[in-house]
Amino acid sequence: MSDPTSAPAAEHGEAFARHQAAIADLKSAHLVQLLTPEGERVEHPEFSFDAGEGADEDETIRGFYRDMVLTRRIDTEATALQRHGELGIWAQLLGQEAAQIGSGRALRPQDFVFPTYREHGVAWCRDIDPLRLLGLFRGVDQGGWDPHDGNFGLYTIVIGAQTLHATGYAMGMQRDGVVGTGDPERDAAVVAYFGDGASSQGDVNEAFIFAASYNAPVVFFCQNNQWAISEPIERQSRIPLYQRALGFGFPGVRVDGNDVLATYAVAQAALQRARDGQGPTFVEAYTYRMGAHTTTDDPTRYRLSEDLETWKLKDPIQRVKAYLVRNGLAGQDFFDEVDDEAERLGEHLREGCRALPEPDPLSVFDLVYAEQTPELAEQRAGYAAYLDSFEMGAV
Amino acid sequence: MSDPTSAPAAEHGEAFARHQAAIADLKSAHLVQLLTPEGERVEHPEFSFDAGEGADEDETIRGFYRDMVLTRRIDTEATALQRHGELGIWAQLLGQEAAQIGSGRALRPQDFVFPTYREHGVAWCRDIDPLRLLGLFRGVDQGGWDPHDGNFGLYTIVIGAQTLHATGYAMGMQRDGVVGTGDPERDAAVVAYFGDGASSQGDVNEAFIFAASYNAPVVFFCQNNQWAISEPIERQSRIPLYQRALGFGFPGVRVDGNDVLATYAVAQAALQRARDGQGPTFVEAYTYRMGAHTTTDDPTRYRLSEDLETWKLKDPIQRVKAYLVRNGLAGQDFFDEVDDEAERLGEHLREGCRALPEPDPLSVFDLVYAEQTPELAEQRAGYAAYLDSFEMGAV
Amino acid sequence: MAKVTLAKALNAGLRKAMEDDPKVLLMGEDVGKLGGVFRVTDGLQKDFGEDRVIDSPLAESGIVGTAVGLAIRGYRPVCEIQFDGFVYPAYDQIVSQVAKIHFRSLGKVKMPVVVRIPFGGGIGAVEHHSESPEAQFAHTPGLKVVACSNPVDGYWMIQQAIACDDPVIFLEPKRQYHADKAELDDHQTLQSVQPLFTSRVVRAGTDLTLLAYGPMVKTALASAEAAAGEGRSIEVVDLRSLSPLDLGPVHESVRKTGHAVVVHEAHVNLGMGAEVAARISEQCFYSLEAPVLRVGGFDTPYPPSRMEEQWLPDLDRVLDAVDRSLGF
Amino acid sequence: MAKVTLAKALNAGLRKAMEDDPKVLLMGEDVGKLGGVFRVTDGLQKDFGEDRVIDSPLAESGIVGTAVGLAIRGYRPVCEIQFDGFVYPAYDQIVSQVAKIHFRSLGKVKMPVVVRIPFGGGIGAVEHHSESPEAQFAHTPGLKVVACSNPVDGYWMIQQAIACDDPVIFLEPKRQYHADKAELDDHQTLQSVQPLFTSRVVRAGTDLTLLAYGPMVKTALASAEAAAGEGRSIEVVDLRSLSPLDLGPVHESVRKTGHAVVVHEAHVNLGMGAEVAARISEQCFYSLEAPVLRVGGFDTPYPPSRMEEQWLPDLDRVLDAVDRSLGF
Ligand SMILES: Cc1ncc(C[n+]2csc(CCOP(=O)(O)OP(=O)(O)O)c2C)c(N)n1
Ligand SMILES: Cc1ncc(C[n+]2csc(CCOP(=O)(O)OP(=O)(O)O)c2C)c(N)n1
Ligand SMILES: [Mg+2]
Ligand SMILES: [Mg+2]
Repeated sequence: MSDPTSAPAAEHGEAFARHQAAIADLKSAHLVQLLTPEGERVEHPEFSFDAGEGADEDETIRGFYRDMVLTRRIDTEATALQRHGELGIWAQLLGQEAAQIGSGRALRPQDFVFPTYREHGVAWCRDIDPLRLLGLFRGVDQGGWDPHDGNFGLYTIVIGAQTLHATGYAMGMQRDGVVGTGDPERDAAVVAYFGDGASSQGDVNEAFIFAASYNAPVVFFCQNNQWAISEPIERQSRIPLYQRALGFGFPGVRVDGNDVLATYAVAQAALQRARDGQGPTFVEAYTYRMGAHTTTDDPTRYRLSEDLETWKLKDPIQRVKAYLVRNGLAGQDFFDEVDDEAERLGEHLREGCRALPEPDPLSVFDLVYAEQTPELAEQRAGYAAYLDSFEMGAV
Repeated sequence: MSDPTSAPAAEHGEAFARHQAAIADLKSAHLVQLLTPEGERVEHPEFSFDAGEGADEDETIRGFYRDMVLTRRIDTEATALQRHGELGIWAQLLGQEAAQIGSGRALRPQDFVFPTYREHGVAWCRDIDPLRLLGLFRGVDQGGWDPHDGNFGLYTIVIGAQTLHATGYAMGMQRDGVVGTGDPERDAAVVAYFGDGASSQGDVNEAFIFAASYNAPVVFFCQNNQWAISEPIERQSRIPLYQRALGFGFPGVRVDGNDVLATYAVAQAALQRARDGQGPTFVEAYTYRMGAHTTTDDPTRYRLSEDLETWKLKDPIQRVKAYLVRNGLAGQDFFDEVDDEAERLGEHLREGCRALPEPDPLSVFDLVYAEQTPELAEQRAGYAAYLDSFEMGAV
Repeated sequence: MAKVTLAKALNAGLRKAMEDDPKVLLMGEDVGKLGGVFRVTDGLQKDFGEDRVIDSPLAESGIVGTAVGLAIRGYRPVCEIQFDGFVYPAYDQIVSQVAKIHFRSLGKVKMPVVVRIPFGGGIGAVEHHSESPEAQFAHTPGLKVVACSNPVDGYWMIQQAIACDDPVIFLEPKRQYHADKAELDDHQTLQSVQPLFTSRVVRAGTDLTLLAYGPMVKTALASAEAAAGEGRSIEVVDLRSLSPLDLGPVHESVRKTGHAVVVHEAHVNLGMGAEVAARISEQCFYSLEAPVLRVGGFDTPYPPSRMEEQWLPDLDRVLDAVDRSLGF
Repeated sequence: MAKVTLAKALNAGLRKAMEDDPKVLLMGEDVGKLGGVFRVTDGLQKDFGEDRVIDSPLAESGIVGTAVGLAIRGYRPVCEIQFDGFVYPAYDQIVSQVAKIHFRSLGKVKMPVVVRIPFGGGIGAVEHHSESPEAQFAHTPGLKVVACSNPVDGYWMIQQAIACDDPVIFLEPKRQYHADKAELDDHQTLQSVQPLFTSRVVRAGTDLTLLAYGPMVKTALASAEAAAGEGRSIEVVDLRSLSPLDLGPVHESVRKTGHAVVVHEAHVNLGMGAEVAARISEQCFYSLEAPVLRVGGFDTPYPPSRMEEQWLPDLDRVLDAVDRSLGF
């Protein structure tokens, strides 16, 4: 089967040639980058890093570093816990720290987040105790934090479903009059996280349509980590993903997802656009899944280790560290302190995980409905009696 | 809620402004037209009408005229039959004759069509007896023609579902080696018809993704008739639909859907591109649903009669007639002959419709499976015995 | 109040719910200017505006998926699915999200979403316009499923469904929309009328218990009337709530009659009748003088409309089952 | 042949089907290089190429929808759904297209599409990875639904399903994939082995009939074994085919035992057990000494994995039902 890029020029009508050219243009990636892998600040004509009014820029960047180190610690700790049988599975974010911390720190309290199952860094920014994340992967609950505290939705596993929830939530914000009022404490936006693979789901494309149609204040934040389990991004799209938005009538931007300054800047701009009432934006954070898909995956079956080596050179944490060191913005004290904090966090996770209370099997009957049904109450009672019969040694 | 087009310029980053500009550019419709509403041939820099090797151009255009008049006759006859209670419902194509005949006549026998429920003109081009269409709307069957005769799929009512079938069928053609061989008798393509409203369905967008990913030989032929029942096109997309394709990485073209020469030329080019192995194309035939959505719809509830008047001036049949007359390519004889033929067709439909055999209620049991199940055979037998009990006067 | 059809009663009920609670929104295809293809939302957009009566893009998963987000934000969306056969593109959002979010969140997020579905056949329509998908929802924990059968129930049940903090699949018998009229009693309140998730004995009898819901209640009542002519006293129960089922009154009835027949338009195989029969058989084992019989749509796709009269359960097929049960 | 697991047996069956018929294609997420998340398609892309073992974009409706088109073109696509809970985005294509096209076309278009679904729980997974959606398919005319329970059946049944000219929903008990091994007998043929749409008595007994399929067959057999220790003789039937149901052997058994218990992981309400109980009650009315009892997943969403052991039917719950039936 032929490849469109290598196909001979169409003979019939320049229109197709024009379109081929347009597509070729789309294929060139305009990557927004503000911090090189070597830790050098660079200018971008359209986006710049702005820590915000009254904020100390160096302090903010040190904060990002800390966030990323601690997020990575959550990830490695959880991975180890899974290896020790304490978790059923774990979805690693290794390599995606900058995409998550950059976008997560660009949020205001009144904004709302709809995550996938891998947004541990964003959860961190929303003050979700990482133990709650472990609870889900340990199987004691399904997350179960209150989305209304911290405005962070539940992890959603069915690929893409949450993008529609995000759009609907954004429609609710419009109806609540918290969009485009000009009041920075009031105006709010929604972020929907999803992956490159998710971009193929009908739901995600419907979310684009609804968001465009209603001009809803939602940022579609796609972490293109190059892989959907074993399938490379080329299976889902032959052109850069951020261009998808154009066909739906709203802007798309590709940002270096391993550059925390750039993801912050782009997410910030997209969020502000949404809060201002200017509608949806698609952000493609171009990054790489440095780990396996989950702890049960074996990437050696489908990808080359060279790729991984290349991406290691673009590590999101190393470049911030290089920047801080090179410019004398942080000394060994600071780095040691962060490492100590990471140690303490690791301990908290290891101990906390094992101490997570085992769920009561009868609780399932109480959580199905807000208004319990007689049927289910009866089923609960029957099961309780059955369990009792064992405890009483009756059987 | 604010409208994106009237929103103040974003302050944060030129990127969004650049994107807004791109979107504004997308909004301008590059409409391919080769025959004006007044019946004048015009040149287009990229597409031209070519009746094909050895074909007489005038003859071909007279053929289009005939096809369109007869198609319209099917439509008005069926509408009348519905009014007389002979059909349960009818989906009118009034105004869309050029889009359907132009694209339908661009097909080769080996191409395959996946229609919606309104492609009566395409069915005509594929030699489906229009009585079979009436059978569906009368409720004696669900079409029931053999898709393998005439390579015309069954009418599909669930919006958008057929676009995936089309893509899969095209994948089958790739595997059969009938794409890009260079042999014009062999190379084949698929056309998926759908409406403007359908463009919002997840399935349709997934079809774009699969087709792009596999570079499948499929033409996505969207008749944008401006309405999805009562909803105007603006509810589905704020930019011209043909631009949707760009975000998926394949070309989109907007053609005057009331211009049979242009739809033929564009469909022909898109089909050839597919047959050549260059992958999918999106064609937006910009037209207007001059009738109601179906015979049960009442468009006065939701649209202005002025719009209809404007579009009447763009009637697809009148402009071809004007062209033929103005250039002396057809005389009164010809037009009379076509009218006579239409009369005879009308009679065929009126008589044939009433004579369509009533279905046998027991037949439903035989059509569920290719390999009948004992369960269903038993259910059939039980029902047959029950029916017999009435005939025997037993109850 | 004047007598109204089911469509008008539902319209009035929706209007009332919207007046009572500004968080109630309607959304769906053509629900605005057109007032829905069955006119159930007629005039509501004019009176409540485009922000509360929302014409959605043509995508059912999108409709239900955005409703989920609106519900998380504190709204009470009422989604209209245009026809039964078009609910399936939204099936994933309904069974994996709407049904599970309360559970997933340990009860912290409520899902007061109503999905209105005109269901059933008998209107001479083409494919996908006459389906009875109730079992496909009732099998899913987390959803509640109800079916109204007459204008008065329609008026109250839709308001109760909207007031319910759980998701409700609300089935409306489309062939009743513009049929029989009934008077609404405005002195009643949501609290004073019969609770939503309950069944109701709609005709008393002693020989056999006939169970139905939605469009088949009318058929069941007509069958009971006809049977009365032959001296048979049939008790008819309108199930109303399909999940949860309220079988208390049914069991009571069957313990009295010893005979039960369930009727629905849905396919018999794994239809509601299967569950009802299984439960009655378990709860009334020693009272049953015959097995619970089921009358339903055949296990074939819904047929072209010229065959639907024969395909759908009707008075004769119900009476045939009554005969078989009583003669067992 | 060496003893193999269910995953390996299915792999061998798929390989055989692909060798025998060049029209057979595999498609799904990660079925290529990775060999599927359960490795059921391991090595097949390497041997049959990317045109026959197709990694699909991440979209289930797209997978099944394109399979429909391939089937119309004359192919026999076998779709893999990665986990049970992810079949719902494809539900519309399955119930409104795959199931109906043969009927719609008056039999002119066949739909030899197989949809493979790893189903059921017990593997310690997160949400959506342990569902039992069989009833949602079995209720739909036009589909055939089967569940294998062991390597030998897996090997033959997958080949028979692929050879069948009707669409088959093929359910694979995922917790058995890498569990017990069995030997495949290569002297048999597709024709000589037991036909696909039939049930099988897997243990003879005289006191009670225990019905199961898929993952619960093992539990049922263990229960029968345990009961034997208490002097109770239980006959176990592996239903294998869920639509059509092959209840002839079951009725025969129940007429002998007078007692029946159905077990499945799916929610009890409207699960397969409802249909089976309703039919047995009707067909064996005078033989039943107790109502047909059902043991299944509770009517709650599938729980977080730390509770699944309690939630899933197990030997104790089956024996409890056996006790209740025999003590009725
Ligand atoms: C509807 C659905 N289908 C399949 C899956 C199984 N699955 C889980 S993650 C995944 C890949 C997702 O890839 P991507 O969207 O790129 O996100 P990433 O995992 O790379 O972060 C798949 C196929 C699922 N969760 N939901
Ligand atoms: C999945 C689905 N949802 C809803 C409908 C009901 N319906 C039939 S036609 C139609 C509008 C279709 O509009 P469009 O795609 O523009 O095609 P047109 O009718 O204008 O040709 C709708 C909503 C349907 N058939 N299928
Ligand atoms: Mg990815
Ligand atoms: Mg339209």
